[in-house]
Amino acid sequence: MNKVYSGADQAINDIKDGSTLMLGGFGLCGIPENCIAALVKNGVKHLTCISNNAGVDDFGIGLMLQKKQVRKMISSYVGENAEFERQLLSGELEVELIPQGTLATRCMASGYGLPAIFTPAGVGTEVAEGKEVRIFNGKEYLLELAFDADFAIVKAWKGDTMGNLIFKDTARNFNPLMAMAGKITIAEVEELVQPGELDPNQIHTPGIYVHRIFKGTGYEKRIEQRTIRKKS
Amino acid sequence: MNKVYSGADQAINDIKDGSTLMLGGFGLCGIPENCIAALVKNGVKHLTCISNNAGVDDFGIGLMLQKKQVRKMISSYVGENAEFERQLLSGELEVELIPQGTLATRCMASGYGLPAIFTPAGVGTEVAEGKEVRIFNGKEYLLELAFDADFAIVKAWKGDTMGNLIFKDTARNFNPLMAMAGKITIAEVEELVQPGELDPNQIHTPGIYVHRIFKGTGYEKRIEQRTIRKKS
Amino acid sequence: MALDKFQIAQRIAKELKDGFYVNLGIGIPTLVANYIPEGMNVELQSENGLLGMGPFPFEGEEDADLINAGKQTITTLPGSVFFDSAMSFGMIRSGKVDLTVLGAMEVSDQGDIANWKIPGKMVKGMGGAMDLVASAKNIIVAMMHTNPKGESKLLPSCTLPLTGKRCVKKIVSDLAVMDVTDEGFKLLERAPGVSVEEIISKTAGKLIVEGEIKEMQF
Amino acid sequence: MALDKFQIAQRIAKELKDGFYVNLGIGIPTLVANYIPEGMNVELQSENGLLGMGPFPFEGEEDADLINAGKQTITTLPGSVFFDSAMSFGMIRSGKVDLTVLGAMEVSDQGDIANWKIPGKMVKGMGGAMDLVASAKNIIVAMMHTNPKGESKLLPSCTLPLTGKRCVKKIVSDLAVMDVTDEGFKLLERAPGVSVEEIISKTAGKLIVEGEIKEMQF
Repeated sequence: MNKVYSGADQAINDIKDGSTLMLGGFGLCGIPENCIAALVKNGVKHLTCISNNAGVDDFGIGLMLQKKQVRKMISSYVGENAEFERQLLSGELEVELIPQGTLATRCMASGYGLPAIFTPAGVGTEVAEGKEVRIFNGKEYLLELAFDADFAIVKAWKGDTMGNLIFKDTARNFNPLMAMAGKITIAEVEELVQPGELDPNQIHTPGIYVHRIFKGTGYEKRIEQRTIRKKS
Repeated sequence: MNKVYSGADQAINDIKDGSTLMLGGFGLCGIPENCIAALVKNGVKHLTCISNNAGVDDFGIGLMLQKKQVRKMISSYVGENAEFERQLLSGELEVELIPQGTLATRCMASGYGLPAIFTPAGVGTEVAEGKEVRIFNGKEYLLELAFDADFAIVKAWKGDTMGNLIFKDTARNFNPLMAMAGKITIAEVEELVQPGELDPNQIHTPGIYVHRIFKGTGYEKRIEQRTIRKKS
Repeated sequence: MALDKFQIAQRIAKELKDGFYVNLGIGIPTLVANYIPEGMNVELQSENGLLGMGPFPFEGEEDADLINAGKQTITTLPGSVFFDSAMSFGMIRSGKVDLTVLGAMEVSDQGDIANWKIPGKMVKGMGGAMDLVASAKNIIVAMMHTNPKGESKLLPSCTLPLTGKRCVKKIVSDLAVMDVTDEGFKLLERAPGVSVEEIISKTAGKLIVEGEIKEMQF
Repeated sequence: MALDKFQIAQRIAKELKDGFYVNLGIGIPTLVANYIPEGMNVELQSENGLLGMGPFPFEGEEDADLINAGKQTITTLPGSVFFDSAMSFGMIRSGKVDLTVLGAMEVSDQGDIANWKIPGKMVKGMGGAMDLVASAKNIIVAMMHTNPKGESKLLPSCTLPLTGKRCVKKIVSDLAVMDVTDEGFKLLERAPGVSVEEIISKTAGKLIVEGEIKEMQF
């Protein structure tokens, strides 16, 4: 059972038009750059993308938007993207906005075999429209369903050939949650090692959740908001 | 805000008769030995203990049973304990049996602010009696409520003075889940270090969940089933 | 002749496929690990929080922090992972574990299973069994066909309190291999030297016998 | 004189207590970090997965893998922890974060808050704001008392789509400090040199003024 793929082109090769994809990352931090580039090259269309953000005009999922590959975005925040706005206003693109914690927890619920969660986020707002409200201990909660995707595409720091993954710093974000929610999960990693090289106590995503893994190359890791302080 | 306590006696000092305690561990693996010894010494009574198992006759929670400190056990498996059986049959002790995955997930739900979960475990069995059954995608699930405890008492491998915890091997088990579910969480650790000494990528329980921490001593780490193979 | 427990385990091992993640219960199921074909990649999950379980340790190398769900000292293999009990049952409930093998006191021809409680006896608890049977995609039961009194353990309906409903997919007993279908137990194979008539006579639940029933191959 | 944004942040910092875990929103709330009293232990949570956030990095030390919820490059302090987004909102929902500070477009005298959407304008999304306001034990809103047209942002009820209902506990504006009570906004302090009359005239929602209203101390 070989999970190791030669690269992004091979790993995403069977993704078909109309598929639902989860893409890890928060802003441009921890996004699967190699797979996004391969998807843009491959040209697959009518995608539903579940990702906390939609990239910027010329990076991240923004690159897929430029090529009009995305039919629907499911996100918590989609600012910083003029092409996104244009497509949304023209009706080419559909968007569904979900509170960030709800988005994260619905992914995790899928990987934990929990069909639904109750969350207070959105109670009394338009997010609650059409949803079941239930009171526990005097507080209102919305019923939100777990969600999975045809493919979850994540970026890790280190991985082994059995699919075990370790993430770095805040590049972890949605990646381990989406990794658990993919019918097929594809992981690109900065460093690919042999089984036994990662400390079994320190693995964030067990390989049982990961179906394909490859060593990514040429990470640009673009910074969205470069904030610094002066040395005094 | 000092979370560091001198030892188990001080850390458990304000636990009152009738309290509900969660105790980490699976069998005798990863149990908070120091706190259990301090509870036995302290003599606090009428406790409700939530723990996957009830120890053996002369170790773990078994020591508290000997002193008749426990009114009710909430566990998934309570074998290997003759005194337990005697108290149960005599009506001195009450027991509530919960499927192991349900027990674990109800603790986690508390730490994740999820008031309830849906699980298929126990559907169609006596565990389902009186519980709401709900169908998602054609499959039946039971509604089970999150649960917390007055005190969660856990054992970690390493911890820092801010309460961040790292567990070792299968001694992790219920410990990080219960750590999230305590109104007050007490952690005993084999090694207590200063902030910054633990890798922030590798912490299992963030200190925000931990209220008290101390360096335990004299760990016996008794083995329940010593199984070995011969060198050939 | 009826199989012994090692042969039952050996026959079950033939159901393994390369790349499978497998949870083996206590008793006969544990023995299945000894018959994983050479070169086949099968990862063992232990529900107390380990993927990649290895054999028992050599004497003197036992580690109290490293046990399986049967509380036995064990070892790990390269690529193993530790996790907490919630994630462990998370991967079980979400169907990531390909195969679960466990023992049973009784199985019904509807696929119900009873293996945790005998009325009138001290109840030790269900442990992880109810989670496992309610969640697994594929459950094989390893069991003796009859109890020590010679009574069938494959019944029209279970007499003992259930562990799970309509969940068992396949049974490997000391006498036979059977699928559990919508119509009842379907006899697939018989133990070497055991007659179809003996299997019929020892199966109280509905048993479907169609065509020639071959002997098990090992 | 009305406070500037730095003074608002400075006043909010007086609400911090030793040992607090705090989530600071984008904008004025972020500035609160600059006024944490010397020697007080306050841990900053960033909902993208970090506890123990430090100041911005020195030039040349930025790390693309280390950002806050505003996507700004940051640093960590000793004892920091990284976690995934589900655990991050888990600690928020379970009330482990002691204080949340965020901005608002409008607040009602019932404690409703609107800060994510303006009808007719491109909607960028609520990000984590709905989770934060629905979950936090203690929410302080940092805001200007009026909009650029001089209209009150403290209303009998919000006109914009809500982010959360009955959740705001306290407001620190450029003019005043107010609690949100069951009876409406309760004036606690006024900005130095700002009259109670001015605050009353710029508050459209119900404002309770009892006794002498002192000037804020810094």
